[in-house]
Amino acid sequence: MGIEYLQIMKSEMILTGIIFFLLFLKVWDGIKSNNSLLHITNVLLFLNVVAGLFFNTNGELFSGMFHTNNTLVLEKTILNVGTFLISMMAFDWLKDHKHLLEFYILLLCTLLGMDFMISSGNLLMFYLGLELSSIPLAALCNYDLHSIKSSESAVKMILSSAFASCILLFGISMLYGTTGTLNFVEMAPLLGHGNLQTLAFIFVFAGFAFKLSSVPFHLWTADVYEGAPVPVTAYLSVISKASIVFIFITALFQLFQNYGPMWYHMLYLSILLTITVGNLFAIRQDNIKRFLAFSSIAQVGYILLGISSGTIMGVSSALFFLMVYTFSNLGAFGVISLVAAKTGKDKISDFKGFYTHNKFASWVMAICLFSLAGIPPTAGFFAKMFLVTAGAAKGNYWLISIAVMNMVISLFYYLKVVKAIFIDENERPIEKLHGSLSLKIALTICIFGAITMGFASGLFEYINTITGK
Amino acid sequence: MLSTSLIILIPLLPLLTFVLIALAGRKYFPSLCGILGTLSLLTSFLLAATVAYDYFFVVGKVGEVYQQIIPFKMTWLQFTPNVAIDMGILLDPISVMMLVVVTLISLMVHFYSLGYMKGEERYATYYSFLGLFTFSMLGLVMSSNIFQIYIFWELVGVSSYLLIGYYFDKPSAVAASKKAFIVTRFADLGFLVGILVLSYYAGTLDFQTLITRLTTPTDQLHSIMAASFLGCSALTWGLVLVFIGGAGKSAMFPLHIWLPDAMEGPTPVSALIHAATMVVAGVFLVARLFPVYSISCPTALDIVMWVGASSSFIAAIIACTQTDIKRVLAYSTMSQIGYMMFALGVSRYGGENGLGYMASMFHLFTHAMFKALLFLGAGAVIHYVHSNEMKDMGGLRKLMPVTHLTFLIACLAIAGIPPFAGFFSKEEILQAAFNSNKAIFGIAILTAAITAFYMFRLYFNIFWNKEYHAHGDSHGGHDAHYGEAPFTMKFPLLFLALLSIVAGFIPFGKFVTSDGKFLLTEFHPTFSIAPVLLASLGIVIAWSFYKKESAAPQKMADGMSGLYRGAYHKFYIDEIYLFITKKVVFNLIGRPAAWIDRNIVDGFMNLLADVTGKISFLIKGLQSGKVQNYAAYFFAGVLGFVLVFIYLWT
Amino acid sequence: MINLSILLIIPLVTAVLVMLCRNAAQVRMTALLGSVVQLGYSSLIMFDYMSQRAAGNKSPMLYEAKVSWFSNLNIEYYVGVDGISVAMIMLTAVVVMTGILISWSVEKMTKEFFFLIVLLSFGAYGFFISLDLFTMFFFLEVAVIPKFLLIGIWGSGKKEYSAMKLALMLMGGSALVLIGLLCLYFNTDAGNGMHTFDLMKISHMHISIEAQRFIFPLMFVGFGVFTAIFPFHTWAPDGHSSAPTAASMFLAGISMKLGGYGCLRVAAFLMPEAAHEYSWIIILVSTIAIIYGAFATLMQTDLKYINAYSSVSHCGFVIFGIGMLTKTAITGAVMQMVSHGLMTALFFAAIGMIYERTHTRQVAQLGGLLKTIPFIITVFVIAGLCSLGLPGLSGFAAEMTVFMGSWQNPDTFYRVSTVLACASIVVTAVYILRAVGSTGMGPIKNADYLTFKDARWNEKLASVTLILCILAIGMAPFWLTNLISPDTQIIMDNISRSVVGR
Amino acid sequence: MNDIGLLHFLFVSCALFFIGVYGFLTRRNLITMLMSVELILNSVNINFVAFNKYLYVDKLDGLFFTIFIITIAAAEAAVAIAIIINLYRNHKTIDVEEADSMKF
Repeated sequence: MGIEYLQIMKSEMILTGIIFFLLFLKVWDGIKSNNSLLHITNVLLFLNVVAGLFFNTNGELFSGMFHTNNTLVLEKTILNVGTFLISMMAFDWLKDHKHLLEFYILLLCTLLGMDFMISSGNLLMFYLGLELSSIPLAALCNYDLHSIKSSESAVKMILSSAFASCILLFGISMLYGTTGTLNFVEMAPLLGHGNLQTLAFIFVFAGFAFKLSSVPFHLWTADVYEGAPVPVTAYLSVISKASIVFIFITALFQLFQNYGPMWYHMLYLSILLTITVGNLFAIRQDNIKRFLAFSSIAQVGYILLGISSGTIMGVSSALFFLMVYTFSNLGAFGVISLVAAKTGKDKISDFKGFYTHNKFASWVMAICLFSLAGIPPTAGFFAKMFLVTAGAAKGNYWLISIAVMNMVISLFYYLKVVKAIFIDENERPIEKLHGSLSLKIALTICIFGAITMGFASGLFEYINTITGK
Repeated sequence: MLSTSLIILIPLLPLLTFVLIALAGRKYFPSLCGILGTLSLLTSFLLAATVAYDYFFVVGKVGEVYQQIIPFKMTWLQFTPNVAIDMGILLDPISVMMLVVVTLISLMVHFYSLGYMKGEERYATYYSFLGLFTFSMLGLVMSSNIFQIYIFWELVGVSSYLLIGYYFDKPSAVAASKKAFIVTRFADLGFLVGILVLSYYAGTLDFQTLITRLTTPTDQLHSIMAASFLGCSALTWGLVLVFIGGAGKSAMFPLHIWLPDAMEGPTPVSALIHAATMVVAGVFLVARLFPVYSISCPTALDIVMWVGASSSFIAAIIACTQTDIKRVLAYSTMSQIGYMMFALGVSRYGGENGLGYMASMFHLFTHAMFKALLFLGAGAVIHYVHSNEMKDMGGLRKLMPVTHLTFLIACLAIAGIPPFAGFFSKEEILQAAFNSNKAIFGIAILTAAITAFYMFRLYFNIFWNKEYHAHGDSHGGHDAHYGEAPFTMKFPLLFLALLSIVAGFIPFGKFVTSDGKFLLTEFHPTFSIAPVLLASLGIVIAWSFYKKESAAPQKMADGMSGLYRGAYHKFYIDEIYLFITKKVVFNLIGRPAAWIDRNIVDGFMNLLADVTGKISFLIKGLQSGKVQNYAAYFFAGVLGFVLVFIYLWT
Repeated sequence: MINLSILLIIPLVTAVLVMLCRNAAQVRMTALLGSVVQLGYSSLIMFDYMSQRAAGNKSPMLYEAKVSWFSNLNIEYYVGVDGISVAMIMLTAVVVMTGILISWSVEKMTKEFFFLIVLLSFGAYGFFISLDLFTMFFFLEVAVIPKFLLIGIWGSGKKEYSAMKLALMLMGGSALVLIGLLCLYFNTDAGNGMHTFDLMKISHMHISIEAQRFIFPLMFVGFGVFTAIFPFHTWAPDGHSSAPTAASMFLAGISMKLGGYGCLRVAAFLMPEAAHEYSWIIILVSTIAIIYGAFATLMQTDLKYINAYSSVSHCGFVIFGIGMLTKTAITGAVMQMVSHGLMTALFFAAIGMIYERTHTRQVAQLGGLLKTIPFIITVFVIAGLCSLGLPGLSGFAAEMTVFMGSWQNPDTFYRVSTVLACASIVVTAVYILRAVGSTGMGPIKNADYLTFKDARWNEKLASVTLILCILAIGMAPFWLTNLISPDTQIIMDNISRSVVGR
Repeated sequence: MNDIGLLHFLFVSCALFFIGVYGFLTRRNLITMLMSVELILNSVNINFVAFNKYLYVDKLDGLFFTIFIITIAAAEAAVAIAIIINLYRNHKTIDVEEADSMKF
């Protein structure tokens, strides 16, 4: 019995363990040097990633409230890897920071919340995970206590997410009222009758859309991303977004399958808006974090495009895209965090002539941006191709055309950054930045992933098979 | 019969010299290039002569008819199973005749240039170009395929371009070469389309097949007659278009404007290209397709006739007023080629009607001799005087007797005074014209008189008129010493002079006729009295005007000032062309095209970008930065979904 | 035995080695070596191909190799060549080698420069050998971004603008291709609900005419953007003029050919009925491109602009030939691709050499250079003569084949447009002679022109190689036609079959 | 008829919901906005309890959910207040209108 619990809730258990260990370190306060603390944490996180790969079983607990299977394990691995990379990148920023353990504790709490959320089989569990993953994030946004932008972004975060979860909850309550259960499996067949349920569904959908930051529920995104510290922004834009996509997929395909045609059209609308608006805003940004925020909004549009097909292919390509996106986006954020930590600059115009002194970083940035733009031979190309292909299966070629044409617009602003880095002259370019070893390792992993994953067809086929089940 | 390989050598030798000199000669043995070129030309001349002998006296004739022999042929570019460009050699009377003419004149010019171009900076290059030209010209005359002729047609064009632009640092020379190439290119367009038309209906590009198919009632002939565009049959179109090509090369009115300017090139080049060989390519082309013209489509032949006649007359008029001796010669060339053209025009296929054809070829032959002689003589004069202008000359007869004598012979020949070569050919042309079309005959005979006048105007102005006194500006003011040219230049003069005397006695009708059969041409003294008298009259007038310096010509010019000015300015044809090209083509087509491209087509692309930018600027208000607005949008979004999916959803 | 994948491996290895090099000299040598090996291997392929055909190997594609890549989407790595692709490969190999030679003196970021060039060639090779539409598209896009960087970093003039414009317009083109690709994919049927990207398979399927009506324009225009089809050609002038010499050579010599090849191999080959329906539009547009490009060239004063616009006009012939849908015309179109690739590369090489010395490309400021740098100007003149279609040089054979083929289309509209296309050769003569005359001839404009050094060994080698290729095609076009005409025959069969079927 | 039924509760909760939304969208004081969030949450709670009481008496999901909501609301409030205080430190105001330095 007990061993079963351990096995099924393995990753959550491990995470909890790490959190408590860090708490203990904090209380004990034995280790003074930040570097060693950071190294310890990174090692722990790495072990967490490794441990996530073994001793996995399928199963469910608490009468279906919590369940796990290969897909979920894969998703959790993605989250773990992402978190690990982020913490590696945060090294230069944290190493002279006073309360770094709190940072990690909060971070891991959110990760734990996400794990619970994505493997939840019950709206209550889902709600708990959601809140656990979003409330500490607001605190994290405010981590640079003395920066005005940071606190402002935190306020925006907490307020709008509170509002959003209120709407979500209201929807959930109505679902409960109309079906009398909170369990996905029991609820699914009872749905699809009457406007009240539709209303509830729309509320819930809006709650998800908010977290996914798909237009018109996206407006918090840019401000929060801009204000938050770079690693937190990275975490927001990659990890939390990915986790929401995962649970969103489960919700749509399991819980709301009766609403199939309806949510297809909802997605249709939001895809159009999301991609277009995201691009249009991204064009005119100069702050690079804000720019990436809008670009990530546009990316979400493509993910939704894949999901909207309602096929296994769509799901698997969405997962694959998220993997690639994790590496590409984190690579870009890694460079930005390096620059921000060393010079405090975060404008695109500051990157002019960046290549002159920082060749490696520039190449990482360029390749990751190309991967985000979907330019071959980077993995982003394949990921985006698969999403679009999956979306085209519905035969809605106008949507596809608009999405594809937007890829050209997006190329424009990605190239704008590349241009700033490689082409533009600058009399005082950013001088050579010496990042920490861990950052370098992280960047190398990212660039490696961003290039090679596309050619690893086995990976994609594996995803396809496990999501098929 | 000569072995095929030797025949191929005739054009190939000049090509080899070209390649050799161009790659190695200019760098390693520049001074020897002249000798090299001359020797190779000598060889190919001898070969050509042998071929001619063999053809005319040994193998050519089968049962009283000269056959077309194709010793060599290879497929060069296959379009469709039965339409292909072949590289071949076609031997028949005209091609063999041209073979001899080209090699001979080219040899003379090579030899002459040894002296004339001595010490030139790009001496070697000059010879390589000469080689290239000779190769292309020989290829042209021996072509067995209408597309092959087009290929070499272009090649002679470009080599003429290179040679005209030989003094490339003289802007006028550059302009002239450009003009020559572009005008002829324009005409070649007609040729090309003509080829397309003919080949499409005839279903072949090969001359023999083409001619047989388009002259005998085959279904190809019917189809091409049936197909009509803008009221004319496709055949007419094809032939006229082809003729346009020929007219361009042969400087027929109104495509003649390039020829006078082409005189910017070195004088021997003018002798070779712009007097004897290349410019008669048009005549050759019409003669090559003569059966088709005469049998299937006389309409086209009439066009040929009128174009020829008008050009010969206009050119003669203009020639009377020019003061640059080379330009005078250029216009006389144009006029003589006009003669050949309308001779073809008045002729018909076969037998007695073929007289014009024969005469035209005959005139082509003799004209090559004496016109080359004239140019080379003029070259000698220019070499001595360092000027092309008549006013710088005069009284040279004592200083350069040989040149004087040969020049006189040539003048007499072109004026058609017996017993010189020009007399015979011209007389036959006139006869042919007389037989078929009186109007043409009138123009022709008038032209003959004018020809005599302006040629002797030239002659007297150079060698008589005033005493020669060297003028200081040119060549450090050498005084009037005995200035005969070196042997290398003298020999060609004498040789050609000899030819221009004897060439007329060749019984041409034996060899070259429209149908290859023997054509007896009897000589009517009574008929030839009138032309000769008119010619002599012209000479006398010239003598009275220009033997001594006198005001008479000036008075005369003022007397008919309008005509004189018109002729002096070449009837403003250049200006018209200039207007069309500069104003119409450049300003009305080119400039707008460029403008549209930059501002409309490209502007549209930029507009897309701008519009995108604008939109993104307009909607930036959404991101107001106020969290309550965000929540409001959020709620509005929810309500919007509700509206759409609950109230509008079906 | 030939293995086409080596054509991709060589550039990759070269690129890696280039990145590992220590100094500029090593980089140059490595890049050159790689390109030479590539050229050698390509010619080996060509000769082996010819011998196999001579031996009577009738299979439509040779050296086929097929590896399943993304099985659940039926995406394969599927390569194979026919005569057309072999010709294109040879063209690419030659242009790449000469381009590397020409850019021998690049000092700024040498390593990156050659790396990008090799990457670009990688894309081109892959595009020409791949028979799987997905793979093809992959390589098509691989070849775009290096251009952006090449122009942006090493370019001149308003390079940022040009580079961005080029990248965006080409990407727009490939976006159209992508849409068409997806529609096509979902209109195929590979059994049990699967679809396929396999070009040869699709060529045997019948795509419904409605689908073709929708897909063909997307594909054709999409690829057309690459080959500077009117009115989407405006990236060409700016791009060419701002690009460094080698990049211009690649752009005009290779990249524009990607488009033509795609139009032929994908659009016309897979969607014959639509090709027939839209043929008149294609002819109209390409005729406009030919004439209007030529006239626009008349007005240009910058050598590179002159050549860029003339490329628009010349690539018009490619589209023109394809649109005529007769075997001869299509053969001519392919010949024109090869010929124009070589010719324009030579042209840009010459312009680059002149610019490197005079530091101006304005026709008005040049003059009399034939005295000081005879070799370079001779090269320039030869390129010019080739471009105005002088017999004996490649341009003539190609254009004449196009004309002859077009004239076989017995319809007044096509006839008239053919005549117009022919008329462009006159205009070509005008602007070419203008450029040549005022650059090489006339009096020397500027005293310090007298101090110029003539071409260096690398420049000489590059120019001579290109000239030899041009002559080889111009003197003996039959070997090229023999190489490609069987395969144009196959394409024509597909087209005529389907039309008879209708 | 005049005994209190489900609809009454739902009406109350609905009203509460909209009052909360209205407050959230209009009040400029951050604390007040937080309070209106609490109002919405309470409307949700009422929903849950009412549904549970009237429709699904045999199970207690609704009640549990309510309890959890209350707890989380507390936590949320705590964090929010902390953040607001920090904002006050930096901005010297808790007027939401002031917190718009990042926009467009």
